[in-house]
Amino acid sequence: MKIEGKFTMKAPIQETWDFLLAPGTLVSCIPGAEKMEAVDDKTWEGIVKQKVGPITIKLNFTQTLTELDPPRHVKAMGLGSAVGGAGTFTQETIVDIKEVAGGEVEVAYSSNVSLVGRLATFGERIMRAKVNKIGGQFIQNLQDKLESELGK
Amino acid sequence: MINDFEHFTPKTLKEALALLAKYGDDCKVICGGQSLLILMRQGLVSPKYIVDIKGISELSYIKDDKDGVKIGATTTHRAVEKSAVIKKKYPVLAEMETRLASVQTRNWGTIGGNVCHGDPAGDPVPVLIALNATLTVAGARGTRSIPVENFSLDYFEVDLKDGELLAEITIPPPPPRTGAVYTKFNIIESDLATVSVAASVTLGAGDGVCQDVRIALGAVAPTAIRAKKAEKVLKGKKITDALLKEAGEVAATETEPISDIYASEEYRLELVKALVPRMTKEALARAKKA
Amino acid sequence: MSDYSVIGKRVHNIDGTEKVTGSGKYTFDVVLPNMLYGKILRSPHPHAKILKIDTRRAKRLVGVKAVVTGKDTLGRKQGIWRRFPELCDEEILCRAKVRYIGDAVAAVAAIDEDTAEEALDLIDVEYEPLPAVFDPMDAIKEDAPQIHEGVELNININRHIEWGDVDEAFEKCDHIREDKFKCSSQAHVCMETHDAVASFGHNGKLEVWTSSQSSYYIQRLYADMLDMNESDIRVTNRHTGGGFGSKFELDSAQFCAAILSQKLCQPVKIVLTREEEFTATKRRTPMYYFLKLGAKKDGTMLAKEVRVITEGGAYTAMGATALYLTGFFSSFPYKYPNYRYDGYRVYTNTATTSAMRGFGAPQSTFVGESQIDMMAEDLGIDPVEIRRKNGMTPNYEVPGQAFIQSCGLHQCLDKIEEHIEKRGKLPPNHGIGVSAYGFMSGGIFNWFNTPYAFSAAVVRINIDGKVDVYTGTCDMGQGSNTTLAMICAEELGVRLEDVRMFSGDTGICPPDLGAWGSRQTLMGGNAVKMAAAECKQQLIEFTAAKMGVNIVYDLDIKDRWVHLVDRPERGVSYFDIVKEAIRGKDGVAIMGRGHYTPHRKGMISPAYSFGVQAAEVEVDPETGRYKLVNVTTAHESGTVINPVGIEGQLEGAIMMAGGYGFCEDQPMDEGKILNPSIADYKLIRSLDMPETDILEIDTYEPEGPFGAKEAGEGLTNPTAGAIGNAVYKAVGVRIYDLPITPEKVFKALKEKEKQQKKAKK
Amino acid sequence: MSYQCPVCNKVSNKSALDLARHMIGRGDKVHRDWINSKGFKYSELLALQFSSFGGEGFKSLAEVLEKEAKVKD
Amino acid sequence: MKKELKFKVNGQPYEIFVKPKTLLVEVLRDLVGLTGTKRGCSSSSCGACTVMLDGMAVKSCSVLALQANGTEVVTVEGLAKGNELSPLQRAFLDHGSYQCGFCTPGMLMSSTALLTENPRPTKLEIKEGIDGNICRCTGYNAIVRAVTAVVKGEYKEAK
Repeated sequence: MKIEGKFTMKAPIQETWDFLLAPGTLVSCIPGAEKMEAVDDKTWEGIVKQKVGPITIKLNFTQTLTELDPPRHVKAMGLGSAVGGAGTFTQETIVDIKEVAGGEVEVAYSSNVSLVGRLATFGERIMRAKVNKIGGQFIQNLQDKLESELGK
Repeated sequence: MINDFEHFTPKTLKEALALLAKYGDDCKVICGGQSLLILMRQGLVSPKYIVDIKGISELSYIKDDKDGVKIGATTTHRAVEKSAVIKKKYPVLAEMETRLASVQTRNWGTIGGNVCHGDPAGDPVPVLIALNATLTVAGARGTRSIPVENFSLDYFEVDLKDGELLAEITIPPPPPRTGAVYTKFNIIESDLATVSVAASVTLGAGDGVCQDVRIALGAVAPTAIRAKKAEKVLKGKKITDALLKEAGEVAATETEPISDIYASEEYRLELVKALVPRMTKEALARAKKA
Repeated sequence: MSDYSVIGKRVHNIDGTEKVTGSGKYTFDVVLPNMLYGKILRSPHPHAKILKIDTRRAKRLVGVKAVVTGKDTLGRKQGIWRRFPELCDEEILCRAKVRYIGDAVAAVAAIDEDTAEEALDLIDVEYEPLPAVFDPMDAIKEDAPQIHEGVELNININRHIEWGDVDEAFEKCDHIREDKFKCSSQAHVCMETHDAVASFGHNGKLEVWTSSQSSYYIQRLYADMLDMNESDIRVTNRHTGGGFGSKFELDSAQFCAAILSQKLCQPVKIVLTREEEFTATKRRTPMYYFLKLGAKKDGTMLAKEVRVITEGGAYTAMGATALYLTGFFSSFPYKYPNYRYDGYRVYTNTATTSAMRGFGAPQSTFVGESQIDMMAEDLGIDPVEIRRKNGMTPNYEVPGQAFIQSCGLHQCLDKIEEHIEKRGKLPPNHGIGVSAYGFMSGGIFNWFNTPYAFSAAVVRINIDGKVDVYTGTCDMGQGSNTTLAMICAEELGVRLEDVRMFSGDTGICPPDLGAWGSRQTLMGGNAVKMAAAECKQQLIEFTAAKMGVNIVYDLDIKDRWVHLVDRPERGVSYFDIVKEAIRGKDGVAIMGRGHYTPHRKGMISPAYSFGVQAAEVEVDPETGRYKLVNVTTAHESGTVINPVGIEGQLEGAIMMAGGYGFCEDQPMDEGKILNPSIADYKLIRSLDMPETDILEIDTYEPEGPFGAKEAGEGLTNPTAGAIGNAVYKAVGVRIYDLPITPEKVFKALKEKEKQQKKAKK
Repeated sequence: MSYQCPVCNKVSNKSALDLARHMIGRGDKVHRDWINSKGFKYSELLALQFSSFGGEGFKSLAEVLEKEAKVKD
Repeated sequence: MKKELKFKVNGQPYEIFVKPKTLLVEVLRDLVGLTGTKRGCSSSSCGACTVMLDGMAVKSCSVLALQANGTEVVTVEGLAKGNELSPLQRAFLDHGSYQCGFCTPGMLMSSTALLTENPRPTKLEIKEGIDGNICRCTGYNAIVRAVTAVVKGEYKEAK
């Protein structure tokens, strides 16, 4: 399940990049993230909690920056395995930044979320809707953060 | 595999609320369990405590009084389906029940459980919205009322706070010259809805003008929704085919359907456009006869 | 013909009372002393290397008795196409690599199912995910990941069938059509999931109870995989809760239960969950079909060329047969003078596709019958007429392939034409679609490499005159035990209640290839008939001697009465003769042996059945939703042995084949089946089931027992095509890919509207 | 006139084209290797066959077999 | 942890201690030992586990065993009176309303419950009554014919 889009905002590219890469920015955008801690400068670990109605899923979550091409391109891989073995959750996020006219930057993102295991096979209807929502929320959080910090 | 849990069988609403207050997040309420047990078997829900309200007889009733008909939350689907009062006053509700899952599920499952499950494709909620029903929620600090259309919040999430229980569904007496209908579109007859539509039309005395209309849609948004803009198209007017078509188009703009293995987003929109006029027209025909 | 005393009568299935009282024991119900329960850990990845499996945590769980992985096996690869070692490609418990989501990697035996399931979560498997490919059209590209080592373009098998000169014939055609179709997958959805109770004893012998369609195959495949003697393995098939093609290959439940039991010398029971049943057992083969059909103006079809690329999934299984049969049945039931077929089965990282009721023919019939209707329309010919013009007739030879003796296709066409005429003018948005089909009565080619006869039976008459039939055939619900008992009773001249069946138990029954390919009635039936005849001969010889009858008289037995054919009142009781004959033979029960292997019957099958089906639908043009109103079938299956059984086969086939046309599908995302539960996998229920009418046509098949041939799978072939044609007749849109969902109909209607508007401008 | 498979000695008494079908159809390593040794690419012949009507994939191999596999009766 | 379950199965009283998570079908099959009741799915979809609980058809895989406390359960084993099959059982035999037989106990319980509740159902009502049960073999029509025959009085109740 892939979510793509882009937005533009008024900010210098280097600042945008620095903020994006600042410890914790990306992980803090993951909906339901709790206690995310840096393992090294590219890896964070913690717990992500998700709720779909009566189902509460607790994931041991690791996020790693796998591709870095400052100040334009970053790829982050998130891997979560459900506590209790109900399945795993992967999220691949790519953010590309480029400068456009008028001191603005365009932030293009794509986020591909997939579920493996029991979580995935249970109720396609519920999970698909929910996963789409999580992906959308992640991007929304990112955009909000960037805009509130930099786009003033 | 279902995890072990502790099982409580309160005999009164009060006892049940006390248990809920005590165990909070760690407990789940079961009644018919037709939805919850499936989740528990998958290991997706594993509560430590289960408060089983199936045995609370004070919550199982269908009463007809001046405020309308009151249905206790633990009333089974089958009891609703067979109730003479409901067949007479709200035939649409009984008709909806006959198409809800299977006889076995209706015999054990309850209307309250269904409403609280918050499935956007569930059958009762759109009908209850069209009938302008109100829910009574009981909590440790007393009860509160909430219109059914505001009760569902998100996929499988409803407006029940910790320690609260759905106690009763109240359906107001239908105004004269009112007709209501429900249909669900699906591939297999008894299946969950791909799209569902409930409509209720009230005609003004003598003039054939649509005095009130309520249109509710299921499975096209995170919750069952009321298509208020579409209602506006029709309200206060003499309903024509052209207006109905417009209402269908408008209703489609009020939805946010998803694509899944049963139908694409676009197809769901087309179904709304086709079914809203069709069902509203049927409701109108019923209103004329009423 | 009507002087049969058992055949053709409406009887209760001989296991009927067990089934209506719930006392019949299925493998699912088997409980043995000291028995453990097993569960299987499966790959969540469509394609990955297994780097490491750590079972230590699982083994420490209280209640867990054993955990096994591929390392505990001999590492052999199984396949049912045993003649071709390169096609035996499935390890069952994978050692180095997994090839689809659901491939087994480990198995646990524990004191109960819950503990075993809990232990699965404690097995740590380290995978290295590999690039995966899911669509056969992608898998045959040069740069696609290779699923099996050394298999170029992931092409598992290719098949070619050709006769006449196709290229030359096309040049003579007045009209040529080229069309593309796509056929979907389908799950068997047997009500009893795959299960097995395996008990390996300290004596080195393995006993297995399992839900299966061929005990002999399972026994032989076990012997291969476990390196044991066939005779040290006893496979018993009790009541089987449905098969439909899914239960005659060695499956993960059977194999893992045996491996675990070998390790522990304790019985182990494994029952697959419904989810495993959907994701980790085999399924119907999805196919891409490219068809070229050429005809003269008058509707005579001169040439057909067919190309097929099938989604094989991870392993070969019976896919090779499906590939061959879809190619052969693409020519059915018509007399194409020139025909060419090229079929490719392609490995993909999806669940393996294999045998399912109809075995490639429902696909070829859907596409072929859709295209013939289009051809008929192009040429302005009635659909029934074009089929009549080209349809097969008795004693027709499919050039170089097969010889068809009995064939009632033309009578079926007449009956269906009558039915359509009788229906008269249809209400708006109704349409009737026609579809014709043929099917085989058991296959001939011995890819399994069995040295045994294809079917064998032993009949024994006990002192009380009761008859025991021992046969390796398997009754999976289709009623073969009843049919075979009726054949035995008729041949021997006793009543049905005198016959007791022992079937599907390799410990006591002679080998039989089992219940697949519609072979039981003809092949199993011939073997039983021969064995019964041998018994009868002994009784008649004894009676002739005892009565001292004139040598010119013939004797026969009917309804327990041994008598002179020409003077039926002169005779003796069958029971008395049996008693005396056994006494006269020094106390040895009367025994007869029978066997059947087809000879000189071409490459495909000894006999073929035919039929024509008409489906009526009602379409809602505003939504595309349609209802199956009525399905009427004219069919012939030779002499009808068991009429109740045939009705059941026919109506059941409509449920399954109608589902294939209407709603059944296995959509996937990255190799993951998205609807692995009965809640999400849509199949026809009672409210969706159309009215069904049966028009029986009388034929007689010289090769079959009492003139009988198949009536099980062929009936699954026509329905999807008939539905497609009916939708077209109703609202004028053609759907090229299965299933024909309302959404597809709706979109096609919109497209048609758009085209019409454009044309007006 | 008959033709004999240079790999497994199967005899076709129809035509070189028929033998080409056999060789490509059998498709195991030994048959593949022989085909490849004649300057073909086995997978290309297959691709030709499944990508178009007309049996083109067999024809070029048949030409070679016409010369190399003919057996005089 | 275990709690007491007191109920009657086919007229016979039972007192059994079960874990709260135990499903009714598990008690019937594993503890009472009545294996006629089958299981075919884990999503309340197939109906193979249908039994009658206080006269109503329910899916015993979707009822907690403890919820059956104080009730009377009838399974397929309870349909025949001694040696005499029930009218529906006989009608199923005559009409070939079963093939593999795995869904048959559930089908019989659904149709028995239907006729208990409504002795004169229409054809549509019969179809509705068994719509919660999947049969992969027969195509349902033979089952509908059998129930119809009982409705028409072709099979008398055994005394």
